[in-house]
Amino acid sequence: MGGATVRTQEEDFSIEEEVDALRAVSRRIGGIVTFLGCARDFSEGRDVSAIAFEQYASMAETAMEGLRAEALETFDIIEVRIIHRITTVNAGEQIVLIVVGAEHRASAFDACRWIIDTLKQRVPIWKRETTPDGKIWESQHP
Amino acid sequence: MGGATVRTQEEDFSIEEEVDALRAVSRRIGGIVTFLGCARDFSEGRDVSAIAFEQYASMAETAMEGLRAEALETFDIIEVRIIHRITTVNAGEQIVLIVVGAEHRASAFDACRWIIDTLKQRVPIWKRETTPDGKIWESQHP
Amino acid sequence: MPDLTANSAPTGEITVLFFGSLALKRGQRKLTVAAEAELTLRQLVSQLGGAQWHSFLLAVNQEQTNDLDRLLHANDEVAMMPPFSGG
Amino acid sequence: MPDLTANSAPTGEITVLFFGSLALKRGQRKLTVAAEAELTLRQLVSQLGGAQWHSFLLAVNQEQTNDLDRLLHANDEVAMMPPFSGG
Repeated sequence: MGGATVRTQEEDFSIEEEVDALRAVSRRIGGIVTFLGCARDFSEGRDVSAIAFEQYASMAETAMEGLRAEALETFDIIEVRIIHRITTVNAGEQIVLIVVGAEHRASAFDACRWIIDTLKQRVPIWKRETTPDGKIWESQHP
Repeated sequence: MGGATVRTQEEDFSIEEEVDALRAVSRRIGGIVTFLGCARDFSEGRDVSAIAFEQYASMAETAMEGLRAEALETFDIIEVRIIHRITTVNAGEQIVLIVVGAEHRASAFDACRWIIDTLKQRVPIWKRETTPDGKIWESQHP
Repeated sequence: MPDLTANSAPTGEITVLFFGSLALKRGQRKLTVAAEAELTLRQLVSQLGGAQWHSFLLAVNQEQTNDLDRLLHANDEVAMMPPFSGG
Repeated sequence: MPDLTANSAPTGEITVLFFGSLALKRGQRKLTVAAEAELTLRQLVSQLGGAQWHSFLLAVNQEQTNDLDRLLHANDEVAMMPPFSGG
């Protein structure tokens, strides 16, 4: 159930399975904060019908493991799971999931937010959006 | 699937069903932040085996609807769901779920955190923890 | 319950609800009192022994209030509540 | 690939990977170059036309680096990457 705590994969994931896997780690978890990123159908004024993701796999894995380790060291939290899909997703589909469990909610919120913000800076993943004008590589992501 | 956007109930809820119900509202949702509160088996130095929740039902419903409306007005978000169980939960069981969907993640994080913080101040729900010393009403919750 | 207007007190009743630890302390969850003319929230709380309670919150007709000078009327629902501990 | 020590260059090779829009611009995702003695990351990027790229990130052996004076050795894996856009 749920696979490795940190991973990239083609197939979709289940938020319920990932939260259950996290909760199985400790009964001292009182607050769980998740961030789920989905493909919107509208981006920067253009219609978007699909987003293709590419990764530098060996470096992405190391960077994501590093994110998890740094979060566990920095924040007062108990467990972290990070899943990013590497495939072509259609509008409305799931892309990325961060799950953070802590005794208290404040640390879980802080850590979850830090992880998704930092993932965007450190993990070598790129997206190309399909639009009516053809496929365009997104050059940067806020 | 999922029931009303804001509700109290005895039965357990499914985070996946609630997130799916929220996503069905709009394809412009790009970021979803959830807070899930669970019963810990340890609280303030005492062992806790169960928590019984009581509510002032008519006021709780009004207060929760008010929270949702104020969040939708205050933050740049698209949809909110709030579910609180009113029953006796055992250690490890789910108690409360907040789901917030927005175009961008920052607003979803801000709103989700504000809702759970404010719910604790405004919604007339009380818990009584079962411990080895007998049942004790929790007088305040941080 | 008769359909009374606010000014027709004291012929009606006010419902008082107790929750959580306050219900345990009083040994009851609900009572009714006569809606006497010029009855304030402060007087009602005092009559019910509020001075002994450690800390509590008040609501009138499902809305939280700190206004102890508020006049109560027939058919009002007053709630006496310990600090909330949901979530 | 022979098992070379760092000082045995230029007999080995350095692998260069291109990702995202940089792979599209170059029309290739991977190439190898001879591990010449005293070759720096700056020289490698320059040889590959880095001056024309709008903005890019570099990694050596799966670790991001900004040190353009870093010496490259046989068996190093250099990645030339556009800004990340995951999440």
